[in-house]
Amino acid sequence: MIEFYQVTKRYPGGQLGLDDVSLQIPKGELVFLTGPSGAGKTTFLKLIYREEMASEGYILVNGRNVSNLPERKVPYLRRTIGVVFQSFRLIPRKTVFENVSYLPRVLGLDAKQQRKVAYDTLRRVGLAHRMNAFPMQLSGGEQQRVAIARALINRPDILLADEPTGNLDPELSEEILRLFLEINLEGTTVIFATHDRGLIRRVGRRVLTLEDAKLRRDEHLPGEMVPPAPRRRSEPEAPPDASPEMESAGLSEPVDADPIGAGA
Amino acid sequence: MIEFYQVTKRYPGGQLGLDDVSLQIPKGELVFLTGPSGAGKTTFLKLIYREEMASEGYILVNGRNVSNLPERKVPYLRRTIGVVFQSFRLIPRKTVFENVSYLPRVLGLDAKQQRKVAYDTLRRVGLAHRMNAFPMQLSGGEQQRVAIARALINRPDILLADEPTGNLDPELSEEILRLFLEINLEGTTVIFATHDRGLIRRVGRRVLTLEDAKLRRDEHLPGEMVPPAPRRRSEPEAPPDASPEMESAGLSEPVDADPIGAGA
Amino acid sequence: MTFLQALLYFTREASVNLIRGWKVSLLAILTITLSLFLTGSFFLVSSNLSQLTKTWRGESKVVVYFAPGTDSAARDRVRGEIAAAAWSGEVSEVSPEQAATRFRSAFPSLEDLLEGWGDEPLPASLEIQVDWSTVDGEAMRADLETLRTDPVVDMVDDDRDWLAQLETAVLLLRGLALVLGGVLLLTAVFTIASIIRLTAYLYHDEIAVQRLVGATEFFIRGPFYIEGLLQGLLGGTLAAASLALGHWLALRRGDGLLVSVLLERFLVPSQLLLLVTLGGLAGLFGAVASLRKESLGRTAEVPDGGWEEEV
Amino acid sequence: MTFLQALLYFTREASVNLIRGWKVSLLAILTITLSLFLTGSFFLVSSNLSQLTKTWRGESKVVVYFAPGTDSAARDRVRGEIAAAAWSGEVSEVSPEQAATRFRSAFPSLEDLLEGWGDEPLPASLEIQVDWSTVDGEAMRADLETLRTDPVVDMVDDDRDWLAQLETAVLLLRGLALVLGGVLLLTAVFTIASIIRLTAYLYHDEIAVQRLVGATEFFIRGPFYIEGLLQGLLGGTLAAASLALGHWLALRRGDGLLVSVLLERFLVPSQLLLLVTLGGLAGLFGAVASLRKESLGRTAEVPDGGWEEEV
Ligand SMILES: Nc1ncnc2c1ncn2[C@@H]1O[C@H](COP(=O)(O)OP(=O)(O)OP(=O)(O)O)[C@@H](O)[C@H]1O
Ligand SMILES: Nc1ncnc2c1ncn2[C@@H]1O[C@H](COP(=O)(O)OP(=O)(O)OP(=O)(O)O)[C@@H](O)[C@H]1O
Ligand SMILES: [Mg+2]
Ligand SMILES: [Mg+2]
Repeated sequence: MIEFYQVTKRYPGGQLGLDDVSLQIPKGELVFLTGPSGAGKTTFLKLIYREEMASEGYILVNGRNVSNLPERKVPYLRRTIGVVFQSFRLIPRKTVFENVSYLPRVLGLDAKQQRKVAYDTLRRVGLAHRMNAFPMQLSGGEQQRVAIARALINRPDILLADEPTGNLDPELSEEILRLFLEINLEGTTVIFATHDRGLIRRVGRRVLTLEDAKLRRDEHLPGEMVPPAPRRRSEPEAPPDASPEMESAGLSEPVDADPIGAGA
Repeated sequence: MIEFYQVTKRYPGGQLGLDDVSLQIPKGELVFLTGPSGAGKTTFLKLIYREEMASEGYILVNGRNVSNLPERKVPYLRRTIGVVFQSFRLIPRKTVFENVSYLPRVLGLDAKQQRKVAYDTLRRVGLAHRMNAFPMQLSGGEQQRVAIARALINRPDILLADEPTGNLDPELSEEILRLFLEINLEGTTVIFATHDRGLIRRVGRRVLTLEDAKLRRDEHLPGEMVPPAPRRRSEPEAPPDASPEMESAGLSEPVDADPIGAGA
Repeated sequence: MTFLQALLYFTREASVNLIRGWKVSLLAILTITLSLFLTGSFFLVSSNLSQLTKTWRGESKVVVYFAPGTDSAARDRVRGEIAAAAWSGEVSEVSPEQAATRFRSAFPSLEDLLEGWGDEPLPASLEIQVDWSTVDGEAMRADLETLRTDPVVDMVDDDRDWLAQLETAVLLLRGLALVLGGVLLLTAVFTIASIIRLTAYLYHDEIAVQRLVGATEFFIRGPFYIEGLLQGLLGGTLAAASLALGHWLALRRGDGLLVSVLLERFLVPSQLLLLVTLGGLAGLFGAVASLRKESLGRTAEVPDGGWEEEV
Repeated sequence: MTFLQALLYFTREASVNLIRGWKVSLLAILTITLSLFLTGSFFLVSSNLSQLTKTWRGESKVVVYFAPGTDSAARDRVRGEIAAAAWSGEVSEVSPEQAATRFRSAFPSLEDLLEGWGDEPLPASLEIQVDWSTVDGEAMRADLETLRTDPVVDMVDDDRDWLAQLETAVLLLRGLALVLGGVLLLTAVFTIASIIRLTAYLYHDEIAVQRLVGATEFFIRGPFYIEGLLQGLLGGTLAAASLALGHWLALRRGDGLLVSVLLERFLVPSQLLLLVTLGGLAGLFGAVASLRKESLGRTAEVPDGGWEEEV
């Protein structure tokens, strides 16, 4: 449950990021966030995971006021929120695997589990074969998918995706969208900021439209696409396409050959 | 004129960026470059402005072999090429104005001319009012437009745009496309890498499709849109919307109120 | 995760980062090495110098001249009194004959002078070695004053001139050692902290990302602290090694008074250990100082004029 | 663009960068200040010390004792010979009466000794001040040997012991000055270069972008060179100012021999200027060293293991 009460964000310098926005997003919903460049989408998301603080009004996330959350509790808020940043924000000194498995590592998962969960998640975005590359060695779209994998790895309660398909081709965008729908079906609240009206049109759902920092429209659109069935983990899958990374990770159970599980 | 002769690019580590690509792009053409994520689009562009060197084959730009261009001549090649980088690559310590007018400054344009040309170009992407902001203070789409303005400012012979509308809303994307068409009509060769099939469909033109580092298709598509007439600079325009930046820049001639000249 | 596991994790992370960013690390380590090498050389030279002053001090003595004709019982009494004093070292008696012999060898041309004086041309005296480094100056001065009033004592010569000069030299050396040593140490610590802080600036964005994905400060800083510590320890070890090498080379090649006086003995192991520890502590301190929360701006995308500004 | 225009542009860019990145700049400048302050203090103290040794040296003398009964003509001849020698300074004659007076004041208890000797109990002598800093030791030694064979000369006492000790002290100080001064200077230059190089790492991406949009090396490096130069000059100036302040404070507060001996005179303006220049040069050198083309990888997006690797 995410609640905004008359939230205004003024940046130092006077720029308005968000202007008197009030709304509620119930738990488990998938919401699209759209609006022209500079409308305040990123600002809206930043306020939720407290990269920025509201200048006025207050924001509740799962009933907690994030504005007056003490500094040392902020990490725990953020652990429940997966964020796909608009500019990716991968750590250049860490490999794809290390970037993706950073939070599990911090949470104390053992090395084998880390490898497994990182491999699984990377496979879902079609990047398991680039696990040991550094971000700078990836194409723009590949970096974006690493960012997506990192946001998903901890099965967050809330997923904030800021333009997560801006560097992806239509097929991959569709697959990422399906992935988000799946995750949403598993109970995660998803806020999906995007300019891609095609995507929104295909799925339908609730659409928030920001413009000039104000919430202009909050509407429900019908979709063209049938939502996917929830992925069943125990389902028998195709034989693995024998990746060396996977073998070195000590994984031996059957894995999905379909890179992002779109066939589910 | 850009010519590729059996060009292969292998990255250290063995990753194939481009595989045996041969093609010619005549002077003054506008070409779309498309293909799935990781297909080699960015690699293709990097080879032209020599951020990367071909592993095999050779590349001629305006008849010059860029692969064996001596190091100290590379800057002069690059000055004739405007590049919109996929990751923007703005200089964080410099303001929008300074980022955009960097090349004119290096080329020795006097301060007044710099201001004028930077202001003009920023106006064309709708960002004249953010001239004194730093890149980090802009939204993703705004940063992308600064990158576009920087690529255009020197009226380059060749314009390489790597996913220049990935962070823009459909209206702005369309306007940027129009801008590129205009610039193309003024004689600039444009290579426009994009995933946005809608854009391609609207304009038509030649489309290069890369896949798995190989050139899969090289076809001409008919477009839906009528190409814009070349912008006439002397045309009487609407009154300026009195921006303080403009006044401080000492500009007094009438300027276009339409932010990116889409009304032309 | 237990604390030990966390420490293990930090160390692994830190080592990987050290190796991946080896250029920056090398620069940092070498600067640390240089700072500590400088400090170490200084202590090496100054400990040798203080050895030298100790030798000088050891050479000084107090001479008590007896009045002519003092009998051996009185002389023994005085000698006993002196030997009982806390400040006195070895006491030796110079008989009138020995004094004459010395006079002759010091001023051969004046030899005939002595002839005219009869049996005891020069007075007997006591020479007392004084270990100035352990002496209580006040007590000694008082004792000497008492001695001067003794009827059998003719004169007490306590090398005052030479001692004043020595005192000056020692004071100079001590002062230099204190000032320079202090300044050097401060410089080393400050330099190391600056270097580590600069490298932390380099990783500013990385730290911001770690915060944004929900890592606690403990986990973000741990690896950086250990990285600073490791850099400092490596720098200290390198400094100790270069000192040893430099010392060996200087002794092997250099000759003459200078080398032997300045470099005669090397630092003792505990001093070397101190150097390494110092490096480690400075590195750790630098990392801690440079990662103070305020210094790294919690939001990476909102600096006021570039990444290096605080918001 | 003329070279002058370019220089102007570089300076403007460099100043703006210094101010925008003031935290990093401040850190760099302070480290430079510290390095140069250390070097400067060292030269301050060592120049005062060398002044002191000059004074010590000035106090030493050669004494020529005449044989008893030498007449004044012979004494004047010897005196003339000595005065003609290049190594001799002021020459003063000590008559037998003066010698006796001195003896009495030095050894009051032995006064009656002199009584028994008649008219000239002690020989006449010549005391020659020697400026050891300008003396040709070999020539002097030879001259003294000749003097010794002169029939009217009884003995030549050239303070050999005291001089040997002085020589040692001077040698020590010189050696220390050379070694420490050299090491300090090297450290300062290396530290400054490291600092500037680290800041250049910070701007690695910025430099890569400038290359990618078609700037020539001249234009990319100019501002960085000037930035290094400015940082160095600022650091040098701050160091000179802190030295002056420190000196003033020490003289005002501190008392006693130590301060007056170590800090009596301040550096002369040309030395201060040298310090500032040194800072500037080191900063420039650091910038040049750190911007060597190879060190910054021409392509920003293709490092092998993070931005800090070369391709
Ligand atoms: N740190 C900042 N300082 C000042 N102004 C800012 C800052 N961040 C964003 N802004 C301004 O706030 C407004 C909203 O920015 P925001 O990033 O939320 O837009 P957005 O909807 O995400 O746009 P885009 O689609 O281009 O990413 C913009 O005008 C932007 O210039
Ligand atoms: N520096 C590098 N080192 C190693 N491999 C690289 C490097 N840069 C790119 N690659 C690889 O080369 C292939 C092509 O990359 P490129 O960036 O050209 O793709 P792209 O078509 O631009 O993709 P996108 O649409 O995702 O930006 C990718 O598989 C990528 O992982
Ligand atoms: Mg945004
Ligand atoms: Mg690309």
